[in-house]
Amino acid sequence: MKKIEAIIKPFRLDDVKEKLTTLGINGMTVSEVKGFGRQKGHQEIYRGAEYQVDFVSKVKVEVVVEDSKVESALKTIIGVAATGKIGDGKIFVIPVESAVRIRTGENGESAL
Amino acid sequence: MKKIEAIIKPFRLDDVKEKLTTLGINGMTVSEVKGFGRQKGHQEIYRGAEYQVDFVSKVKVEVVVEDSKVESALKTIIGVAATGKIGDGKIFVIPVESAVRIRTGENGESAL
Amino acid sequence: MKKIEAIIKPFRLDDVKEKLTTLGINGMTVSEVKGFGRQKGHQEIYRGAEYQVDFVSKVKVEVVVEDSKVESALKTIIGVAATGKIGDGKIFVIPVESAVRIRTGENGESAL
Amino acid sequence: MKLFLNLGIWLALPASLAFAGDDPITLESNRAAIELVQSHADYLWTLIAAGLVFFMQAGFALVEAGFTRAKNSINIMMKNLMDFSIGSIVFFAVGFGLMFGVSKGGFIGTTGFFLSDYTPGGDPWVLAFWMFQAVFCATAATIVSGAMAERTKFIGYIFYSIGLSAIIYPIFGGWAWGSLFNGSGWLEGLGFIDFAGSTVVHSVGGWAALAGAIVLGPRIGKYTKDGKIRPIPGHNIPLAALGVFILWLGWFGFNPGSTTAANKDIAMIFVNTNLAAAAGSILAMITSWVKFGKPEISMSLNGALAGLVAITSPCATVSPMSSIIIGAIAGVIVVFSVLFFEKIRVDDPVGAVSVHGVCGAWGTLAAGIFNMGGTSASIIGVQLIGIAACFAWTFPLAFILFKLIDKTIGLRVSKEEEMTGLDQTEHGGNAYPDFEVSSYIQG
Amino acid sequence: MKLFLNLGIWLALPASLAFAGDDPITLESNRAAIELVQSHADYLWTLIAAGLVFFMQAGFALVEAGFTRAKNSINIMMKNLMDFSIGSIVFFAVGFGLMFGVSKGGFIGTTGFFLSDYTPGGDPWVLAFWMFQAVFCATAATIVSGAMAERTKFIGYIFYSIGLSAIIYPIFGGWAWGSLFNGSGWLEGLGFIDFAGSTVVHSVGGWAALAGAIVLGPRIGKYTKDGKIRPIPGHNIPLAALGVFILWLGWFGFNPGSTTAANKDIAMIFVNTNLAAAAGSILAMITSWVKFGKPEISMSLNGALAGLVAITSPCATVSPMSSIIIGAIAGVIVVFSVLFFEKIRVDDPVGAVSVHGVCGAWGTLAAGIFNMGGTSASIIGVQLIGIAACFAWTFPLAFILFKLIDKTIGLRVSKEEEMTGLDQTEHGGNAYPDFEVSSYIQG
Amino acid sequence: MKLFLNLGIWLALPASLAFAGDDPITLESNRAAIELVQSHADYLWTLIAAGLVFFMQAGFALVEAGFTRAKNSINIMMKNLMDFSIGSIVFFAVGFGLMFGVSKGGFIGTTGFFLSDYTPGGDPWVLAFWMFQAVFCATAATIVSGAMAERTKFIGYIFYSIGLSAIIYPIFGGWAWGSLFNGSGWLEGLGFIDFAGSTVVHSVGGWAALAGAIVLGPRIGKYTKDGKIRPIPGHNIPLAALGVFILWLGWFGFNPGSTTAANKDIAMIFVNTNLAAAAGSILAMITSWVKFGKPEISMSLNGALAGLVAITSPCATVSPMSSIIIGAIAGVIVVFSVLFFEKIRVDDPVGAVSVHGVCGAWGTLAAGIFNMGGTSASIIGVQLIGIAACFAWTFPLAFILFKLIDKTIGLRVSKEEEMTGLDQTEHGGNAYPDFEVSSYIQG
Ligand SMILES: Nc1ncnc2c1ncn2[C@@H]1O[C@H](COP(=O)(O)OP(=O)(O)O)[C@@H](O)[C@H]1O
Ligand SMILES: Nc1ncnc2c1ncn2[C@@H]1O[C@H](COP(=O)(O)OP(=O)(O)O)[C@@H](O)[C@H]1O
Ligand SMILES: Nc1ncnc2c1ncn2[C@@H]1O[C@H](COP(=O)(O)OP(=O)(O)O)[C@@H](O)[C@H]1O
Repeated sequence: MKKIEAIIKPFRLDDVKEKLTTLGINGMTVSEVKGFGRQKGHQEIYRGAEYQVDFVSKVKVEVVVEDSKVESALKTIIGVAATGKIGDGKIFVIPVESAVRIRTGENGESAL
Repeated sequence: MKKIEAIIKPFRLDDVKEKLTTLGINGMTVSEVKGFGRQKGHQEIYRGAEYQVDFVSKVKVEVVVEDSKVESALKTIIGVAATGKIGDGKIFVIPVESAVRIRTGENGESAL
Repeated sequence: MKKIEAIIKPFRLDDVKEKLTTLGINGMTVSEVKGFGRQKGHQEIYRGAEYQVDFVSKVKVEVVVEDSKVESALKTIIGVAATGKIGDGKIFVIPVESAVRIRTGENGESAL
Repeated sequence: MKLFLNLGIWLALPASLAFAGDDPITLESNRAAIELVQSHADYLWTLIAAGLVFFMQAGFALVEAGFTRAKNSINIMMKNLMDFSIGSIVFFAVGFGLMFGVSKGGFIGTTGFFLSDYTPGGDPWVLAFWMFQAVFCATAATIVSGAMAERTKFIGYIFYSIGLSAIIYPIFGGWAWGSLFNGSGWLEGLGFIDFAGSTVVHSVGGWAALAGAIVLGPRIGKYTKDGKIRPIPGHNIPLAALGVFILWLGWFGFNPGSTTAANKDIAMIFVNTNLAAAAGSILAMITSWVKFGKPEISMSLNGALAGLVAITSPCATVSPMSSIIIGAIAGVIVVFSVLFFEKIRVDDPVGAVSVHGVCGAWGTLAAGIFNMGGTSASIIGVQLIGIAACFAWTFPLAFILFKLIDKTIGLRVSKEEEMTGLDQTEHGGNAYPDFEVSSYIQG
Repeated sequence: MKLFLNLGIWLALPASLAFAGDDPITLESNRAAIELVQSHADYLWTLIAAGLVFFMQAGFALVEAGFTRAKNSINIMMKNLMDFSIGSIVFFAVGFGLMFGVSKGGFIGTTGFFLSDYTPGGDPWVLAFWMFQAVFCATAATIVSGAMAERTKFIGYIFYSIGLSAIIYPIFGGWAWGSLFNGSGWLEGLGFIDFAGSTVVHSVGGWAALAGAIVLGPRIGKYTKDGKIRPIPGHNIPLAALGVFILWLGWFGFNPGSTTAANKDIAMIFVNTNLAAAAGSILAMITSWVKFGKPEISMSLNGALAGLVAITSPCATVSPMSSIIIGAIAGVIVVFSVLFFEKIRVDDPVGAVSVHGVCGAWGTLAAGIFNMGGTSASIIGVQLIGIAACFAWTFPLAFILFKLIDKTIGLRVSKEEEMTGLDQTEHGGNAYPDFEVSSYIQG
Repeated sequence: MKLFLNLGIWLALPASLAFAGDDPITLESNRAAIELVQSHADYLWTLIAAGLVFFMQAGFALVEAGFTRAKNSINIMMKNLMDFSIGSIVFFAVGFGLMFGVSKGGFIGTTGFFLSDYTPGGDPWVLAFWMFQAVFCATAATIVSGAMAERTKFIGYIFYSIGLSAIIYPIFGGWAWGSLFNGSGWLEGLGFIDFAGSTVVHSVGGWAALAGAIVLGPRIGKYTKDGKIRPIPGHNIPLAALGVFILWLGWFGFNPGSTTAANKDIAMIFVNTNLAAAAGSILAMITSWVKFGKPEISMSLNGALAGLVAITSPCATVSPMSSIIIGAIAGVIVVFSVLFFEKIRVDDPVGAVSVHGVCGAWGTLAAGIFNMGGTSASIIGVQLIGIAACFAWTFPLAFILFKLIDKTIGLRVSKEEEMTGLDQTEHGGNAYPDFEVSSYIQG
C-alpha cells in the first residue's frame, strides 16, 4: 500500500475528489496547508506598510491505496489538478506498511 | 521506528490520548482534517438550496513510536476510538527512518 | 528522496523557512498542528473552573528533498528551531518513493 | 410622507392652535398646549426607551452565542430572533390583556386583548405603552434561552417561549404593575417596590431559566464520568463582550424609560444604573481575581449584568452611593452563585439564573433596604413577599411547562444531534463555513 | 462648550424670555414660547431618528459581510463605508437640490444645492431636514451593495454609488416627497402614499440592485456547468444576525422618524413597524420550514427585513392588525422571491432585490389596500402608478449606468481576482489573518 | 413602576399644575410650566446623548480588538470594560470635583466630590450633567488603551486608568470647561473655543497614548532586527469596521449633545459632524490609494475617526462647507501621521496618537481658523495656547505616571507572555477556542 500525498490548489479539490471516486477509491483525508514554493505569494498592505505573504493556501489530499492503483491515481490527480500555472502543486508517494479500519479491526487492503 | 497515523472522530481524541500515555507514549501531534469515505457527510440548506457536504470533520493523530510499541499502540487506539459506527476512521503505519529532538539534537528512539 | 517532517514552535517558522531557502530548497508545506509532549500545556480558567489545556500549538513543516540534502536540512532546522527550551519539537525523516510536479508531470528530483 | 408631515405639523402644534385663526388664545388654551407638548415629550422618551430595550435582544443573542460553542450559533440567533418575534405577536394577542386589562381580584387581567384598547382616532397612549411593555416581555423570555443553550430542541423552545410570553410573565407582571394601565395587582396593593423589574422581568426570566436547565439536564461533557466539572469555553469572547456593552446601553432605556414620562427623575435613575453596573463589573473582576488568581472575563462581564439587574428595582428610590453598594454586592454574589449552580449540576452556559434570578431577587430586597424614603420591617417584608411570590409562581409553572413539552414534542435533542451541533441538525446550517471549527469537548 | 451652553440656555428658553426682564409676559409670548419648545422637540426627534437610520449602515454592512465569503469582507466594509461617506457629500452638493429644490414641473428640483437654503443665523430646520434625508439617500445606495457582492470592481462601485446618490434616487424622491420642502412632485400630486419610503427608498434600491446583479452576472461557482444552483454559504451568520437586529432598531428611526415631528403619531407607527417585522420573520421561518424541512436562518432574517420594508410605506395609515398581515405576507413573498431570482440566474447574495425591491412594491400596494381611511380603486390605482413609475425610472437608468461603467472603467473583477478574493486583490488586505480561512466553492 | 408612573405624571406636568384645582392659572404659572417642559427636553437630550457616548466604549473596544491579534482580544475587552467601570467610580469620587468644583484660581476644583452637589429632593441637573461628563472622561481614558495594546500588563493599565480619570483629564478639563458648572478655568477665561473636546477629550487621550506607547516601546516583531517596519495585521477587520460605525453613531451624541440643551443648534452640529466624518474617510481612502496603490481599509476607517475628532471642537461654530474642509484635511493628516509615528518607532497599533492627538490639535486650530463669527490672530493665538497647554500638561504627566507604574508594579509583560498572548497569560482565557488561531509574527 502507498499513501499518495497531493498538494493542490483548493478550488481543484472538488474535481480531484470526484475523479478519484470513479476509480473506486472510497476514501481520502483532506487538510488545509500553507504552501511555499516557486509560486511566490503576494503583497499585502496594512496601515501603509507593504509586506510579502510568502505562503499560498493549498489543500493536502492524502489517499492510501493498494499498490496496483497508485499509477492510475497519480494520472487522475495530475489530470484534474493541473491548470498549467505555477503553483499547481506536487504529489508524493510514501510507503504504508499496514492499514487498519478502526470500526472493524480489519487489516490490509480491505481496510481501505 | 514507525509513524502511526490515526484518523479518528474528534470527540474520541481525549480518550485516545489518555490511553496512549498509559503505554508510556510521551508525545503526539494532532491536527484537524476533513474526512471523506463511507460515512457520507450530510445535507445543508442555505437560502433554500440544499447541498451535500461530503466531508466529515475528523482528527488526525500522528505518533511516532519504536517498532516494539506499534502493536500495542494500534490495539489501544482501536480499543478506544471504535464506536462501531461507520466513520470511526483508519490507522496507517508508515516507516520512519530517523527522529531527532530539536532541543538536544538527540537521535533515534531516545528522541521520542 | 525523503520527506522531512519538522514539528516546531510557530514563531521559529520564518527563520527555518529562510535558512532552508539558502540551501536551495525551493519549497515546503506548512500546517498548524496541536502538539502533545513533555511541554505540558497550560491552565485556563473559564467561569471559575480551571482546566488543563494539554496541547501546545505547533507548526508542522514538511519538506521533501533528495537524499543528498537530508543531512544539511536536518542540521539547518535544528540550528534555527532550537531555543533550548522544552517543546522545541521533533524532526522525522520518512522515505518518499516518488514525487511528481502536477503542472508538468515531471517525475523524481526535478519535481521538487 | 407629505400627507403626514402636514398632519405632523398639525398635531405638533397644540390642537387649539390649528384654528388659531378663529380661536382666541386664552390662559386655558395655553395651558392645554403646554400639556400637549409635555405629552409629546413623554411619547418620545417612552418610545426611544423602547427602542433601546429592543436592542437588548441583540445583546442577549451575542452574549449567549459568545459564551457557547460555534456549532450552535445559528440556533442561538434563531431562538433570540424568534422569541422576540413570537413574543411580540403573543403579547399583542394575549399577554398585554392578562397583564394590564381590567383585573379579576388583582390576579388576572380580562380586557385589552389584541390591543383592543386602541381605537383609530382614540388616544394613542396605549400604543406607546404597549410597545414599551412588549419589549419588557421579550426580555423576560429571552433570558431563558441562555440557560438552555446547546441542547434544546428548537420546536420545544418555541412552545416554551409562547407559554412565557402569553401566561407566565403577564400574569405575574399584572400583580406588580397592572395599575400602570387598566389593571390593579394584589402585590402592588401591598406597596411592593419594583420600579423597572428586577423581579417582574429578571427574576421571572431567571427562575424560568432555572426550571429549564433542570428539566434539560447538563450538556454532554459538562461533567466527567467521575463527576468533575468540565468547562465548555465560549467560542467568541469579543462578541460576548460586545453583547454586554449593548445590554448596558439598552438598560439606559430599561430603567430610566420606566418613568414612561419625560421628567427630571430620569437623571438619577440613569446615574444609578450606570454606577451599579460599574461597581458590579469591578467587584466581579476582583472576586474572580482573588478566587482564581486571574481577572477572568466571563465573570467580569456577568458582574456588569448582575449590577444592572440588581439596580433595576431600586434605581429610582436609592441614592447614587447606595447604587454603588448594591451593584458591588451583586458583583460578588454573581460569582459565587455561578459556582454554586455549577456545583449542584445545574448547567447554565451563560449564568442566566445567577445574573437574572438571584441578582434580581437581591436587587428587589435592596430596594427595601436602601430606600431613600427610609426603610422598615414592613417595607422589607413586602419586598420579600414579592420575591417569594415570584419564585412560587414562576418556577413550578415553568417546570411543568418544560416537563409537558418534554413529554410531548420533546425538549432535548438526541445525543448524536447535540454532539454534531444544533446548527447542522436543527437548522441545516453552518455558522462559519469558511473557518475550520471544532470543539473537542463532546463527552 | 462654555460659550455654547450659555447660548444653549439662551436658545433653550423661548426667545422672548431672553429679555424677560424688560418684556412683559403676554398670552402671545407664551404661545410663541410653547411653539418654540415644541419645535425643539421636533428637532430632537428628527435628529435622533436620523442617527438611528445612520446606524442602519452598520446593519447593512454586517448582513452583507455575514452572508458572503470571508475573502471579501474588507471589500464589503469599504463599500458600505464609502457609499455613506460619498453619498453624504454628493447629496449635500447635488442630490438634495434635485430632490427638494423648487421644482421644474414636478419633475426636478432646481435650487438648494450645497445646502444653500441655509444661511448662518437663518432657520436651521433645513439642516435637520437635510440630515434626515441624507441618511435615507444613503440607505437606498447601500441596498445595492449586497446584490453586487463578491465580484464588483471597487472603483466601478464607487461610480455607481455617486450616480445613485446624485441623480437616480433624488429625482425620483422629488416626485413623491418634494413638497416636504421647497419642491412639489407630480406623483405626490396624484395622492401617492409612501409615508417612509417602501418605494422611494427601498424599491429604488432594490431595482437598482436588480440591474446591477444582471449586468454583473452570477458569481463564479454559483451555477455548476450543468446549470445547477450551487449555494455559496455566508461566512459569519452571527454577524449577519446582529446586522438584522441593528437594522430593526434603525427602522424605529426610519419609520416613526418620518413624521419629522414629535407628536403622538409615532406611537402607532412604532408599533406597526415592530409587528410587521415580527410577523415577517415568523412567516419566513415557517415557509422555509415547510419548503426545506428545516427553519433556515438566512430566510428568517430576510423575513424580518421583508416585513420592515413592507410596512415602511403604510406604517402611518394602517392598523396594527393590518400591519401583522402585511408583514406576514411579506415574509412569505420574500422566500419565494429569493428562490425565483436564484432560478432565473440573478445572483443576489443577500436577497436585496427580493427584500427591498419586491417587498417594497408589496408594501406600497398594501398601503392602498389596508388604508385605515378606507380604500378605493383610485387609491390603489395611484399606488400602482407609483410602483410602476419607480421601476420604469430606476431599472433602465441603473442598467444604463452599470453598462456604462462596465464599458468604461469596468464593473467586474477578473476571474483570477474573484477566485482569490477582493480583499486581497482590490484592497491588498486580509480580514482574518490569524485564522485559517478557505472557501472551496470557487468554480 | 406604579409608584413612579404616578409621580412621573405628577412631575411631568408643571408643578403649579399639580394643584390646578386650587391654583388659578396665570401668565406666570404658564411661563413657569413652559420652562419646566423645556427643561424636561434638555434632560432628555443630555441623557440620550450620554447613552450614545457610552456606546462609543463598545466602538473603541471593537476597533482595538479588530486591529490587533486574536491572542489579545480578551485583554482588550477587559481593558475597555474596566476603564469605563473604574473611570465611572473614580470620576464620581474625585474627577468631577476637580473638574467642575469651585475653582482655586482657575486651576483646580475643590468641591463636589462624590457627587455631593446633589441632595435628595434638590435640583437633579447635576446628575444629568455628571452623567454626560462621566462618559466624556471615560472616552479620554479608553483612547490610550489602543496605543498600548498587546504588551501592557493588565494591573499596570488599571493604575494608569485611575490616574487619568482622577487627575490628568479632570484638571485639564476644568481649565477649559469648569464654568459649565461651579468651576472657572483660566483657559476658557482667555476665550478658548473647544465646543465638544477635540483638545479637552481627544488630545488629552492622544498625548497620554503617545506617552504610553513611548514608555512601553514597540511590540516584539514590530521592527525587524535590521530595523525594517513589520506590519502586524489586525485579526478581525469586520469587527473593527463595526466599531467605527458605532463610534460615528456615538459622535452624534458627543458633539450635538454638548449643548446639554434641546435647542436648534444641534441641527448644524449634527450636520457638521457627519460631513466632516464623511470627508475624512474619503480623503484618507484617496490618500492611501495614491500612496500605496490600493484603497486600504484601516486607513479609511481611521480617516472617518480623524474627521470626527477634528470637527469635535469647531462643530458648533463653523459652516457645513468648512466642516467638509476640516474633515478632509484631517483625513490626509491622519495617514501621514500614522506613517510618521511608525517611522520614529512609536508603535501605536490602532493609530490613537494620530487620530486623537494630532487630529484633535488640528481640529482645535481649525475652530479658530474657520470660525463663522470671523477669525483673528488673537483667536487663533488662544487656540494655539490651548493646544500647547494640553500637550504641556498631559504628555509629561502621563509620561511620569507610566514610568512610575513601570518602575513599581510593572507596565509591560515579559517577552514570553507577550509571545504567548495576554489572553492566556493575563486572564487565563482563550477568545476563540473553537477556531485554530495563530499569528506567526512573534519576533
Ligand atoms: N520540496 C517540497 N516539499 C514539500 N512541499 C513542497 C515542496 N515543493 C513544493 N511544495 C508544495 O507544492 C506547492 C506548489 O509548488 P510550487 O513550487 O509553488 O509550484 P509548482 O507546483 O508549479 O512547482 C507549494 O506551495 C508547496 O506547498
Ligand atoms: N483510502 C483512504 N486514505 C486516506 N484516508 C482515508 C481513506 N479511507 C478513509 N479515510 C479516512 O477515514 C475516515 C473514515 O472512513 P469511512 O470510510 O468514512 O468510515 P470507516 O472508517 O468506518 O470505514 C474518512 O473520513 C477519511 O478521513
Ligand atoms: N512521539 C511523537 N510523535 C509525534 N509527535 C511528537 C512525538 N513526541 C513529541 N511530538 C511533537 O513534538 C512536540 C514537542 O515535543 P515535547 O516532548 O513537548 O518537547 P521536546 O521537543 O523538547 O521533547 C510535541 O508538542 C509534539 O507535537
